[in-house]
Amino acid sequence: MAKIVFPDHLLQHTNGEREIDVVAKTFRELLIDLDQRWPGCAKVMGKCAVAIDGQIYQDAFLEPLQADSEVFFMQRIEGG
Amino acid sequence: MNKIQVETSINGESVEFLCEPQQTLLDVLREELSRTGTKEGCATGDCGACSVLLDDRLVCACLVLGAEAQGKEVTTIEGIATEEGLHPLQQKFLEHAALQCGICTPGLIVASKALLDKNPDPDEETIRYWLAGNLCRCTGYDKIIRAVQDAAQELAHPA
Amino acid sequence: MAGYAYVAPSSLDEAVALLSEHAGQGKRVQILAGGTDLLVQMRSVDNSPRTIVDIKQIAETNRLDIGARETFIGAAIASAVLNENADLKALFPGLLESADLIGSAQIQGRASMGGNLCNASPAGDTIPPMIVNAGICVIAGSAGTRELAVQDFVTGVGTNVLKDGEILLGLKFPNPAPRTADAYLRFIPRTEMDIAVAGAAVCLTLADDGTCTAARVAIGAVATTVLLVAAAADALIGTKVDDTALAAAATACSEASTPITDKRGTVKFRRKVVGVLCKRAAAIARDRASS
Amino acid sequence: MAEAVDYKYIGTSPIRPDGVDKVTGRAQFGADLNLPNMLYGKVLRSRYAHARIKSVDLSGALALDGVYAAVSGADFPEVQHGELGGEGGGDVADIAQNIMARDKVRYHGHAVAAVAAKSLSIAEAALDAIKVEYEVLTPVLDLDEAMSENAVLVDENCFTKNLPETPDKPSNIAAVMQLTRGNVDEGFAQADVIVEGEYRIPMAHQGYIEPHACTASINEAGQATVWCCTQGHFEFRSMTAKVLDMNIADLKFIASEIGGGFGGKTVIYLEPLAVLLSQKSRRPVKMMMTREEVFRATGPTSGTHCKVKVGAKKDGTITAATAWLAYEAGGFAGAPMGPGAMAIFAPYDLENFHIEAFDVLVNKPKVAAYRAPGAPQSMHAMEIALDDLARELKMDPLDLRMKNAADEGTRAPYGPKFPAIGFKACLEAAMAHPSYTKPLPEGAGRGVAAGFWFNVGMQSSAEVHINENGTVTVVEGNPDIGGTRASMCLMAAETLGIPYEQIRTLIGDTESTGFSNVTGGSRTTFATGMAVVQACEDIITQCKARAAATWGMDEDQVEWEDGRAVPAPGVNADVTPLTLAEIAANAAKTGGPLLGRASLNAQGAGASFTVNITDLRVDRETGKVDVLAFTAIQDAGTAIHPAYVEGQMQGGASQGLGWALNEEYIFDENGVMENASFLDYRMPVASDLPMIDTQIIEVPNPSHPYGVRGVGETPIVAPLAAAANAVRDAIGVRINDLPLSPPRILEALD
Repeated sequence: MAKIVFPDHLLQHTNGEREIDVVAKTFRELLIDLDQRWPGCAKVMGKCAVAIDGQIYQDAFLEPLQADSEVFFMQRIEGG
Repeated sequence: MNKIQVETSINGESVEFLCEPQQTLLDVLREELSRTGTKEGCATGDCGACSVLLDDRLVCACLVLGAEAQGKEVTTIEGIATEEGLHPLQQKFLEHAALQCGICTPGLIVASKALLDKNPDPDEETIRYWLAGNLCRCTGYDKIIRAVQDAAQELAHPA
Repeated sequence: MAGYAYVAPSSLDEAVALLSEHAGQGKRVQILAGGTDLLVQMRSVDNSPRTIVDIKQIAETNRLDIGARETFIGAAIASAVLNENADLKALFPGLLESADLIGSAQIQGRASMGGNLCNASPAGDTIPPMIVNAGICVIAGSAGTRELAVQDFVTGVGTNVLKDGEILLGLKFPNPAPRTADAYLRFIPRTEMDIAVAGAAVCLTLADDGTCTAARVAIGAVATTVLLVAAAADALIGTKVDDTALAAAATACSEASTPITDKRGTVKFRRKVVGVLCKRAAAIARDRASS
Repeated sequence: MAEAVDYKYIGTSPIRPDGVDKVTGRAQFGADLNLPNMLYGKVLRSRYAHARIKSVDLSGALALDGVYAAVSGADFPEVQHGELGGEGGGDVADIAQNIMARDKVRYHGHAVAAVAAKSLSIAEAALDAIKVEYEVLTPVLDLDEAMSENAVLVDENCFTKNLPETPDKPSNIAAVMQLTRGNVDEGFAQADVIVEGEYRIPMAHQGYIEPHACTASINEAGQATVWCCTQGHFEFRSMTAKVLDMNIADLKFIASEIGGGFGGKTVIYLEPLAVLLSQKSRRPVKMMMTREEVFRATGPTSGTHCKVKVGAKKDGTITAATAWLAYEAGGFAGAPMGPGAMAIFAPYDLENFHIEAFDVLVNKPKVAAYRAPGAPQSMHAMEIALDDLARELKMDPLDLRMKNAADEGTRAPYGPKFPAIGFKACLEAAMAHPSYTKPLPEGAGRGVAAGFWFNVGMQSSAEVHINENGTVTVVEGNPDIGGTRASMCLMAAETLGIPYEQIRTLIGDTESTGFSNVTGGSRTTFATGMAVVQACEDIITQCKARAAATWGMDEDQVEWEDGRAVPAPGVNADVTPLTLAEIAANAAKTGGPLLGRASLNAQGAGASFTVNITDLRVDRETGKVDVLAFTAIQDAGTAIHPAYVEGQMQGGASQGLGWALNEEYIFDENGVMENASFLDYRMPVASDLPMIDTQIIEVPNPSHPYGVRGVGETPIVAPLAAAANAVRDAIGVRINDLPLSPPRILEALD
C-alpha cells in the first residue's frame, strides 16, 4: 500500500488525518480514492504539487504508484 | 504645441527633426526617429542605459534636450560598429558573455568607448568608477570589467 | 495650454534681455546651465510649462581663466571639462574633486558648478569647497554685474538670491596663498551615484613650521544651507592640525550641524559622520598644504 | 542516467546567436516597437495607499485635443475569484484588480485610470484632467500591526486560508502554512546550546533595468496583437484573456527581447490596458512605465519578519529547530511564504522541526516573484542562527553545516527524500577554497552561508527544423533572458552531433510555436532544454529512417553517430555514411522536410545548493561596508554554457549583496514610497563590487538527459546571510536586520 502524507494546510480536507495508506496504481486512482473518503477534496488536492518517491510533480495525474510508494502533497513552487 | 526644428548629425549622418521644447534627446531618438538602440532605464540620469556621445562628450540622452542637439554631433550605439565590423568592445562583450539580458549593453559600450578613447589603458578601479553610472542588474559587472580590459588590450595591440 | 519654449541666446546681452522681457510679462523662465537637475525636476517634480533659457552658448559662461591672482570659472562649464584642466586641479584640488564626485561620468559631461550652486540643494557637493575657497559669485543683470560671496548666495532649500532677470555668470576664486590647500569629502552609502548624506570641505594655510595660520571649514547636507563653521576653523588655527585639533574640529562640526532624518540618513548619523568627514578632510588638506 | 561525461559542445562557452544584435543596438526590447498611427498610453495612479474610490470622471481627459481613449475600472469585465493566473500571479481576480482598481485602492501607485493620446505630453496632461473622488482610509503598513487582532483591514473579504476551519472573522492574514516533524520540545530538551533571534527585512525590488512596456493593436474583429517584454508570453496571453474576458484565440502575444525580469515580469500590468485602449481608440497603443511607476506599482518581493530558534548538541548535531515566518503580500494575497517555509531548513537533515508561515496583506504594492521567491528572507534568518550557533559551540561554521548537511536519501523538510544532490560537494569545495583558507585581510570580517532552491520543470514545447543545407532552426517559446538561445543551441549540437554554429534558436510567438510556461524558476535550460533534446532525438529517428530507406535497409540497421547516419555495428553494407546535410538535401525524395518536435511537462528538476564566502571591511566611524571578496560555489548539475552559469552566479551574488547592504523600500507614514528612483533605491554600481569568484560544482541531475539543474534562482539566497555574518565577524556585534546600511551599523557600534 502506498503511504500518503498530507501537510497541515490540507488537514481541513482530511478530517485532520496526516497520513493514510492507500492502494492505487496511479495518482489518478489515488485522487479518486481520496475523493470517496473525503468528498470534494480531490478538487483541492489535484491542484497541489506532489512528491512521489522523492520526485516532485507540479501537475501529477497519470504517474504510476508502486505498492511501497511515498506520496507527499506540497505547496506549488514558483520561481523568479 | 510649438515645435522646434533641429538640424543635427547622428552617427555622421545629417538629420533634421521637429521636437517639443521640453522633449529630451532620448525621447527624440527613440520616439521621433525610431533610433531605439539607445535605451531608457530611468530617464533621470541614474542608470546610463541612454548613454550617447554629444560632440564626443559622454552624456545621458535623458538629461539633454532634443533642441540642444542643434549643430552638434550625436553618436549612439548604432554608430559604434563600422564597415569593417564590430568595434573591439562589442566583440569582447560577446566573447566574455558580458551581457545577459542586453538592455544595459548599448549604454555600457558607448560609455566604455568614451573611456578608452581618452584613457587607453585603464586599471580595474578606473573602469569600475567610470562605469558606475551604468547600472547592470544581471551580471554583477565582473564579465563587463574583463571585457573592457580585454578590449583595451586589443586596441593597444591589434591582433 | 501655455506651452514650453526653448531659447539658446548666443550673447550675454541677448540672454539678459530675454530674461528681463519674461520677468516683465510675469512669464516663468528657467536657466539651463547643465541640465542634470533641471531635466529631472521637470520630469519628476514639476512639469509645468516655462521658457528654458540655455546659457551654454554664451562665451562668458564658458570662460575659464586662471589669472595671476584669481581664477574665474564660467557657470556653464561641465564638470568633466574642468577636471581635464591640470592647472585648475593643482590649484583647487578639493573643489575639483567635489565636482568630480557629482554623479557619473555621464552626469559630469553636463553638470556645471554654476548649476550646482543655483540649484541650491543643501547637499550640493561643490558648494562647501566654493565657500572654503572664498568663492565670489559674478551675477549679470540688466543693470550690469554684481558680486556676492558664495556663502551669501543660497537663501534656503532650493532658493537663491538671483532676482528675476539675473544670471550667474561664473565664480571667482582668489588663487591660494603658498602652503594653502583644500579638501572635500562627502559620505554616501555606495561608492558612486548617491546624493551626499553629509559633506565637509576644509581649506587651510600652514606656516613653515606646520602651524595652521588660517582655515575655513564648511559642511553640507546637515542644515537647510551649507554652513561655514567658524568654530571648527578656530579649532584648527594655531595648532599643528594634530589629532587633538582634528577631534576638536570634528566636534565643532557635529555641534554646528542641524540635520534632519530622511530617506538618506538620520539626525544622529549625519551629526556623527559630518565630524568624521571634517577630521579626515582637514588631514588631507594639511598633508596637501605641507607638500 | 546522466554521468559527469566529456561532451563535445556542452561545457563550452561560445558567443550567443543573438549577441551581435544586442551589442549594436538592433535588438528590439519592450519599448522599441513604433507603429504607424500609434498612440501613447499612460496610467493614472492612486495618491493614497488605502482609499475607497467614490467616482472616476474621465470626461476632462476625453475633452482634450489629441486624447483618443480613456478607461477606468468600470470599463473592465467582472472577474471571478478562484482561478490561478499563471506562475507567480496568484488569483486571477486579484490580478485584474491589481492592474486596474475597481472599488478600492490598496497601495500608493495603484492604477485607477488610463488614457491614450497622440503624444506622451498630451497623455500626461490628460491624466491631470481626470477627476477621482476618494474616501481616504488609514493604511496598514507594519507587518506586525497588520497581523494584530484589531488591525484595519486591507480587504474586508479576506478570510485566512489553510486553517482547519475557515475563520468567521476577516483578517489581514490571507493564508498560513505549517510544516512539522518529530517533537521540537524533546529536541530542544536534548540540546546543549540553543540560539534564537528575530530578523526583519524590508521589501526589495527586482530592479531590472528595462521598465515594463508593450504595444497593442486590435482590429475590428476583436483580434489583438500584443508586443511586450515578458518572461512568458503564453501566460501573459492567458492572464490577459481572463482579465478582459477574451478568447485566447483572439490574442497573439509576441515576446520582445526582455531587459531583465528576475521574476518581476511573470505577471501582467500594462497589457490588458493597452488592448482595451486600442479597442476604444481603434489605433495601436504603446505603453511604457517610468522607473518611478516600476517601483511604486510593480511587484517587489516581500518584506519579512522571521523568528528562528535552533538547538544543538556539543558536537554540533542539531536536535531541533523552529521558524516563524511572516511575509508581506502587499495589497493582494500571494506572498512566497510557502517556498520560504519549505526552503529554510532544506540544506539540513533535521529530526525535529516546526515551521509556521503567514501571507499578510499590507497597503503596499502586490509582491511578485523575485529570484528564489521567499527563500532569501527565511534562509537569511537560519544561516545567521547557524553562525551564532557555531560561535557558541566554537566550531567552524562550515563544519557545523557539514555535520548536519542533507545528502542523497535525506528526507527534505517538505516531505520527499532527496535524490543525488550537491550540498556536501559544495561544502567540501568551500572548505578547501583559497577564499576560505587564506588569511583574513587586516580589519576585515569573513562570513559564510548556504543557500538552496528547489527548481521547477513545468511545460515546454520545442520544434527542430532542418534547413535544406542541413543547418538547424530550433523554435521554442521561452523569452531569452540570459543566454538561453545559446544553451538550446549547445544541447541541440550535442544531441545531433553537428557544430554549434550551424544551429539558430528563435523564440516563437504564441501563434507560431507550442505552449511554454514562463522563463522562470530556473526551468528554461532544464525543461525547455529537455524538449529541445527530445525534438532533436525525433529528428535523429527520422534521419535514421531516411538513411535506411536510401540504403534499402531496415531502420534498426542504422545508427546515428557524430552527426551522421551509419550502418549499425555488425551490419555488413558498403555504404557511405550520410551527414545531416546530405539527408536534408535529399529530403524531397525521402518524405519531405525534416521537422522534429517535442512537448512535455518536465519532471525531476534537481535541487540546487550553494555556499558563499565573503570578506568585508567596515569603516567603524561611518558604518560603511566595503566588499573585498566574494566567492560563490554552486551545484549546477551540468553547466551547459559555463560562462552564462557563472553569469547567473555573479548576478545573483550582486543582487543579494545589494539587498544585504543598501536596498530597501522606504515608506512614509502615509504609505508613500520615498525612494522610488535608482538614485535612492541603491542597487550596486560597478565600483561597489569586487570581481565575483565562482566555482561550479557538477553533480548531474539524474532526471535530465545532460544532467542539468536550474542555476538562476539559488545564487541570490546565500549572500544576505553571508554578508551579515561577515559584518558580525568584522565588528563583533550581531545585526539581525537588513539592510546593513551605514546608519544601522553605526547604531550597532554605539
